[in-house]
Amino acid sequence: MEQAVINSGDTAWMLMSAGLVTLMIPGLVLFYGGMVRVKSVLNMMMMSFGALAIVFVLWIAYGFSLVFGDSVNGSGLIGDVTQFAFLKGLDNSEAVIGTIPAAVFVGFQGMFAAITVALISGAIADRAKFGAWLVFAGIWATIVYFPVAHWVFAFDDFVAKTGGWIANDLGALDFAGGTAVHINAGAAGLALALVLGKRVGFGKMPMRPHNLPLVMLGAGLLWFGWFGFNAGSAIASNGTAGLALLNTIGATAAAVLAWLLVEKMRDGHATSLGAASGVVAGLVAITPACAAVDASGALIIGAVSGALCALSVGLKFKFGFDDSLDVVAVHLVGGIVGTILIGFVGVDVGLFNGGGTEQLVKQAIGAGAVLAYSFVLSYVIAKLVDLTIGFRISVEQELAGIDLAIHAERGYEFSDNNQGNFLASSRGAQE
Amino acid sequence: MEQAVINSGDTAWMLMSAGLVTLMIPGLVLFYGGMVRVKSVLNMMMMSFGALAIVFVLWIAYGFSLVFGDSVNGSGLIGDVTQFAFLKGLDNSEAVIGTIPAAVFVGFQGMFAAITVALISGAIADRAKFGAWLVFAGIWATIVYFPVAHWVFAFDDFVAKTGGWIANDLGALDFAGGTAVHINAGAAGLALALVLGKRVGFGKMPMRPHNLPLVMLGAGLLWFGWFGFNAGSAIASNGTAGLALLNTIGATAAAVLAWLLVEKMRDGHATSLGAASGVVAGLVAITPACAAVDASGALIIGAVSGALCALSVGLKFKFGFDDSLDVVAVHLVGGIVGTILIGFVGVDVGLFNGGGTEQLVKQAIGAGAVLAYSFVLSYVIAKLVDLTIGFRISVEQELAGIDLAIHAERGYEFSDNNQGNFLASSRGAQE
Amino acid sequence: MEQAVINSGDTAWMLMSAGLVTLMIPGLVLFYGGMVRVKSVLNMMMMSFGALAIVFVLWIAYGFSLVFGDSVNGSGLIGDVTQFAFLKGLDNSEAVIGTIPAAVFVGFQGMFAAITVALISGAIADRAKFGAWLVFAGIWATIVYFPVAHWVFAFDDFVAKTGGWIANDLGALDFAGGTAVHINAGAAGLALALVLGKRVGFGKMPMRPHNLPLVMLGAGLLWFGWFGFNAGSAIASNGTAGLALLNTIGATAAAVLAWLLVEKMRDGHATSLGAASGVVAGLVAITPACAAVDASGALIIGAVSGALCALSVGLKFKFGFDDSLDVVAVHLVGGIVGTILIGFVGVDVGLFNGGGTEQLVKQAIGAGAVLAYSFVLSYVIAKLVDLTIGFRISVEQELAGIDLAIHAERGYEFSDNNQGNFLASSRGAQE
Amino acid sequence: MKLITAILKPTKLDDVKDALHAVGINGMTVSEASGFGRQGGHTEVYRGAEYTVNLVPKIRLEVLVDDKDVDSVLGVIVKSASTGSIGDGKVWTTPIDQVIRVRTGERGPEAI
Amino acid sequence: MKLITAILKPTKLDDVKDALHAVGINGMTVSEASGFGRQGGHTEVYRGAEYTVNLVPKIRLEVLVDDKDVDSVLGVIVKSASTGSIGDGKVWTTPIDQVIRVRTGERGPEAI
Amino acid sequence: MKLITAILKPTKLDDVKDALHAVGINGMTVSEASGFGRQGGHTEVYRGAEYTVNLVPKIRLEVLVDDKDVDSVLGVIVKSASTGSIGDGKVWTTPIDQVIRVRTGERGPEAI
Ligand SMILES: Nc1ncnc2c1ncn2[C@@H]1O[C@H](COP(=O)(O)OP(=O)(O)O)[C@@H](O)[C@H]1O
Ligand SMILES: Nc1ncnc2c1ncn2[C@@H]1O[C@H](COP(=O)(O)OP(=O)(O)O)[C@@H](O)[C@H]1O
Ligand SMILES: Nc1ncnc2c1ncn2[C@@H]1O[C@H](COP(=O)(O)OP(=O)(O)O)[C@@H](O)[C@H]1O
Repeated sequence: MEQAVINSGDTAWMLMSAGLVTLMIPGLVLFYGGMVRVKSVLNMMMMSFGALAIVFVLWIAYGFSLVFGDSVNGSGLIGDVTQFAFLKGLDNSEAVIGTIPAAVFVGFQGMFAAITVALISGAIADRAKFGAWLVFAGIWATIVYFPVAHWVFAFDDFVAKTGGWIANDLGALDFAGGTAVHINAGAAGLALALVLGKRVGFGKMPMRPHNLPLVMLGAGLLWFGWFGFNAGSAIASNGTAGLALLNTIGATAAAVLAWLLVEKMRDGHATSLGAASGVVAGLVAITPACAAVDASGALIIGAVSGALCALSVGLKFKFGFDDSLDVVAVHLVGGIVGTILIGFVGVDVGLFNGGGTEQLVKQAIGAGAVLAYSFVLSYVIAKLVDLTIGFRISVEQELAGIDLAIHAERGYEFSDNNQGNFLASSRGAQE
Repeated sequence: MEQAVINSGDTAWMLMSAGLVTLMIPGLVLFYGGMVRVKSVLNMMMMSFGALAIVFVLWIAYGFSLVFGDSVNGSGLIGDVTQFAFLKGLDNSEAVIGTIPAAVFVGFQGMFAAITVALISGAIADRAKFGAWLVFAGIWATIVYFPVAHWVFAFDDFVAKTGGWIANDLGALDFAGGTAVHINAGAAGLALALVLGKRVGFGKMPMRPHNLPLVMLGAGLLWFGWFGFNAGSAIASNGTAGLALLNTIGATAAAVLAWLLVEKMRDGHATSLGAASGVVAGLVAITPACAAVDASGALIIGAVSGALCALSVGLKFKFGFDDSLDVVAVHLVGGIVGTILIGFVGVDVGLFNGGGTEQLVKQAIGAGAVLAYSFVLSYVIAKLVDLTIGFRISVEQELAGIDLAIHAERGYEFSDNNQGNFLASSRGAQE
Repeated sequence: MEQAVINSGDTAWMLMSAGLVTLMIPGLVLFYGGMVRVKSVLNMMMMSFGALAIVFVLWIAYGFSLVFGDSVNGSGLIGDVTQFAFLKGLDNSEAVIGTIPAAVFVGFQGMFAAITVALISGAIADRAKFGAWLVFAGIWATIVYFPVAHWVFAFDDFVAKTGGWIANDLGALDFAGGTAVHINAGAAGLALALVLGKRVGFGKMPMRPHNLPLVMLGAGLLWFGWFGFNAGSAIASNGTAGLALLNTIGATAAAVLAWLLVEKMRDGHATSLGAASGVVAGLVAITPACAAVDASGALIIGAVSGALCALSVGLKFKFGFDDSLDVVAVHLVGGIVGTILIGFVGVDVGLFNGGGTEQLVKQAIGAGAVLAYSFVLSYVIAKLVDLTIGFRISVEQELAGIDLAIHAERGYEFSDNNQGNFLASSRGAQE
Repeated sequence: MKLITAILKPTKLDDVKDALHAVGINGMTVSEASGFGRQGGHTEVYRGAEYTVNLVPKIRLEVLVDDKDVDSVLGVIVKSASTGSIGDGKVWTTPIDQVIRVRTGERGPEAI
Repeated sequence: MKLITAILKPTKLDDVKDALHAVGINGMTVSEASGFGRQGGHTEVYRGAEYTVNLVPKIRLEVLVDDKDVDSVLGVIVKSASTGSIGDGKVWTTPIDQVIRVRTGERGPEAI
Repeated sequence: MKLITAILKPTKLDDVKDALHAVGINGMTVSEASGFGRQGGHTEVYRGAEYTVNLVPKIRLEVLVDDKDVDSVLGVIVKSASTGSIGDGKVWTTPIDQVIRVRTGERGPEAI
């Protein structure tokens, strides 16, 4: 890390981007929380808040170091855990990375880790023990996310001298995390859905979203936060950030139209859940590509992703895995669409855009490697958690509702009538 | 467009402003969605999301060019549609407009178009065919918004050599869109309300808001987003942006107090819907004026707008047009108040502030021109849509609720009891 | 105030910070509004919106001057009320404070005043006359907040030549308002809870939150807005802001874990209300300390605050004061924790960090002075309001619900069945 | 005295209320329900999957009436609630032993 | 056996529940309703427009009781629910043929 | 004719519905309620304070049946609703004088 000079404009944008990426957690919490049944909304929300809390503490302790420390033996596989343990040398107002304060870079990247873990929780709505989820989140961040983020996000000579193999050796393009975040979380979601099994009633009851206005708001907040995610990945306030921002709007607009069109043709009506899902499908697909394509390319990526993700939501019924909130159909499929389409429409490098097939092959290798690594490791971790402390709540708890069973709360108390009566004045006071 | 140098500070603020303006869509979605009855909340939200999606795609295709291309024949009426078609030359990381990346300017201004269209939908809650609305949105953006935005926002020698007549020839002041956005949307809303006619039960049933906490949150998000709208219209991170921001708070605070006072005196109680409406009334009125007045001027504009808009919400009952969510009373009235009051309290130019009546006349001409153009064209477009594909759903659909009838969804499922049972495993999977 | 040059990067971040701090009002409105019973949600929200409106108008009129004007007689107690009355000389695009436009600084600091007042309202949920609350808000801002903010935030030679005693003479560290905002609001909340007395049923009925998803979202928005509050308090886009941001995430993550752990051990389950409260407890405690500690220090402050605040929520039952939404347990306790712990873990100055007890003593004096001043004055103001216009609604109104009784509204209308029928077409139209 | 209970389509509540008003009935209790009967539920497609919804929203209306008014009130309800399409609902009557007005303690027909 | 049905003001539910407890009634079912009667609805002004609200929220309370307890329970309910102001509600009794406790299958008075 | 009213655990609604379907009952009305009985409510701890919740959510199911079907329907409901644990609910029957199908105006058993 060079002792360079801070650029106040770059810093302003990155401070804001770190904030925006943090806001994606509440956005996700609404998007997911509104989509489950009323009896699970709080647990759904808690899984994201809990993941954020635990992952960020690990990030400070050793995560940043594993991702951005010098690659162990120059292997490109994992960073040096001791180099920045507890942010040694970075958590003060003088340290600089690139043209911004080191602390801002640490915060920004740390929220990527938190969000990736939180995304996974959509696959296991309504049925996971909260403690087991937190344990899984901590282990998964450590042995899946941190290595993969090193592969993809650690460029040589940026934070440390040597970085990850996908970024530096392979040269696959992934501007903001199509592989490291979305394919990674999508593959893990699939693994978890398989390990935990189906919810009672899956495939028999429709289990419709209990609060679609929250889902719409969640999609809106995610979109807003995603500007930080994508345009912030320029780690500067410049033309690259500007292009990323524009494409993040264009692709999403196209994806919404495509999703709604598929619904209208297939089901006869365009739904609000479709609009919200289209937003996320567009955002996911443009994530790796937002700095590699022009506005027309962004429209294409968005439209393809919107349509393909819309068609994928039925797969879980066909193949019988209960990916409750479509983490696979949206994040895995959308992430692959965006990563691969760079090979077709990427400016200069895409097959349709003056390039050959070279970049396309690199993109496929990058996507495949992350997918395989994540799926296998996630399955193993989840199985181990399940075999030791148990990952799933009991059927009775699931039927009664996980909110009440595990958190002793109901999401809403719209009537004052089922309020109870105090027994003792307070146990808290006696401590 | 000059090949100038990017200023990272200006860029940071404009990246953020583009994000903030995007967030106004979720804000509006809550503000409007919470205000309708429970059976229409999703349709209300979909109208904004749908408008955003369709308008932004058109914006990329030809909208930006119509607004910011060289004025055809130097007429000041409309930009050259070919100049920036599909953002030719702007959608890369090198292009610059002013001191910021071209892509950021494109994204920022594109959201103005989307929001203006979305605002209109408040006038036709509960009763418009979704497809017809999307068609209207696309046509209206093309032949109403794009020309008017050219008139008001295209300054000579900023993006292109020649711009619009209101900005350059007339010299009316409209910093962030009192005419182009609010008077424009308000007049269109009135036209649409007249074409579509009243809802079943209008004037007989009160049709109270179904979710006032969402309305309050929506107003809060709109306020936050409006900082980007107003202070971002400086297209720089400077003193003008700072003044716009301060006035955007001051005017809104005053408008809330004025609206609540009118309610307390007229109805006997100050309502939360009044507080939320006051927020928006203040924001609308300060939009054109935020860089032209001092803090005291902002308080005056806010207070006048809050009071007048509050008194205007009854007009629809008196004159019998079903402007369901008061687009006229808030955006048309508020937009006129702000635009005209510049002629009174504008620093240096206002009648009460050292200026003569000259500016006042210019303001009135600008406001009147946009109002007339928008109302007439909007009425014609809406009528044509109605005569061809039909603009309104059937009475049965309206009674059953547009959400269920058109989108096959209910906003909320707070009870698990009216969930159904699956028949086939999935049709989606068969594709 | 020097006529310095504007730095566009600093300005960009401070424009954004002013926006973020404004967003804390909607965040608070959800956090508080979701926590009350369904019959009081709107009143709870109105108290914050109303406080913002009234306090900001006063801020423009004389508040800024009282806080940032030259200290009267150099006493360090209060600023010169005439110096910047109605923002004389500051509300134009040329005026500069530090390296940013004066207007931005005014807006940013004004929202601190508004938020501090809004925080207090959590102590008197369900039972305060709205008009009396507004009167209290205006008086309290004037004679409690403005002086205390002068003590803490007015540094010599920043805006004016001479500033407040805590900042300049005592030298207690309070980066973003642990004393001036949180201890201040917490002490006032305690005073108000004592003056207004307990709600009907307090200690007998549990009065559980009616909408926990809103509480979670509120906590999320508060967190996001708090980045502006804390990192914005650098009044620049630099390394200090960066460190503040990072610590604002770290402490909050630790506080969530600590709160949930206490709950799990004490009650047997970790709740979503606990997670949301943990977020706020962490944010409060790191506020004074965010630029004075490193990442490990932030984790410690967060964890201690999360645990202590969680243990404090029972105090109100034990001592019998109805601090309805735990303003004391979270803001007073959390504010004290953060302010005092600087004396232990502050880099260079903390007892455990190379410093002696000197800073610790200063911190204790600062905290104690604000606590005492605020509690006594708040109690007196509240008593006077109660004795003159009456502060509390009637028991019947409280039982029926304050929303309906005072604001003539219900938060939600999820059924169309209790809609009424119009009598006259409209009274509003007759004006 | 009898209790008349009617399960109705929610959109017909206003009509029934007005019709009852017109014949001098000025007391009733309304609550929400859902139900199914011959209409059996309907098929919906959502997110590409097909299923039947078998409980559709209904309104339950209860009116206490004097024995002599039963038939006329039944007639008014059936007439004003009917749309002729499936799912229009049911009306039934139950014998009541005693009615008390809480406010006054009056009993029997005067309490209605 | 009889079923006592009471339509009450929501704010009185707690009092009635406690009063019933006190006389040894330890089973009841509660649901939400709205209604109008002699109180006729009230006038509201909202956003400058005036209208009547004619359905006000009520609570429906149901208690199964043995024949011998009917009168005393009725008395307790009326007493504890009354505020003396309009809209206090109604209480009525219906004959019941059979009661079964689901858990045990017990029938008749022991099942209550 | 009789009206069978059942207060059930919400999680058993689907089972009961299916069981009734199986014996040819194709009409019913469902609404939400809460109640307490011998189960008495349970103790909860929240935010460090302990209290009892005495109204727990229940489902109210109503089925109109012909006199001859009463016993078999009662049997089906009790069997399919029972979990053997406290709070399983109650079922009772009320005599009905008249039933009308709104759509057709049919009366009596054919109207069910
Ligand atoms: N046997 C029954 N017992 C109780 N309620 C019934 C019964 N049959 C129908 N209902 C109620 O009446 C409503 C309308 O019944 P349905 O048979 O669909 O209409 P129709 O009588 O017009 O054919 C149902 O939704 C249900 O609430
Ligand atoms: N005839 C009736 N049938 C059914 N419910 C009634 C009837 N009259 C009154 N109610 C119920 O009782 C409630 C109180 O009745 P109301 O006449 O207003 O009170 P009061 O008996 O004190 O004059 C009403 O809101 C309604 O729910
Ligand atoms: N006397 C009663 N009157 C009306 N409803 C009752 C009565 N007793 C019980 N219930 C209803 O039945 C439900 C279950 O009753 P409970 O006594 O707890 O179960 P169990 O019969 O299994 O002991 C209660 O929640 C309540 O809704």
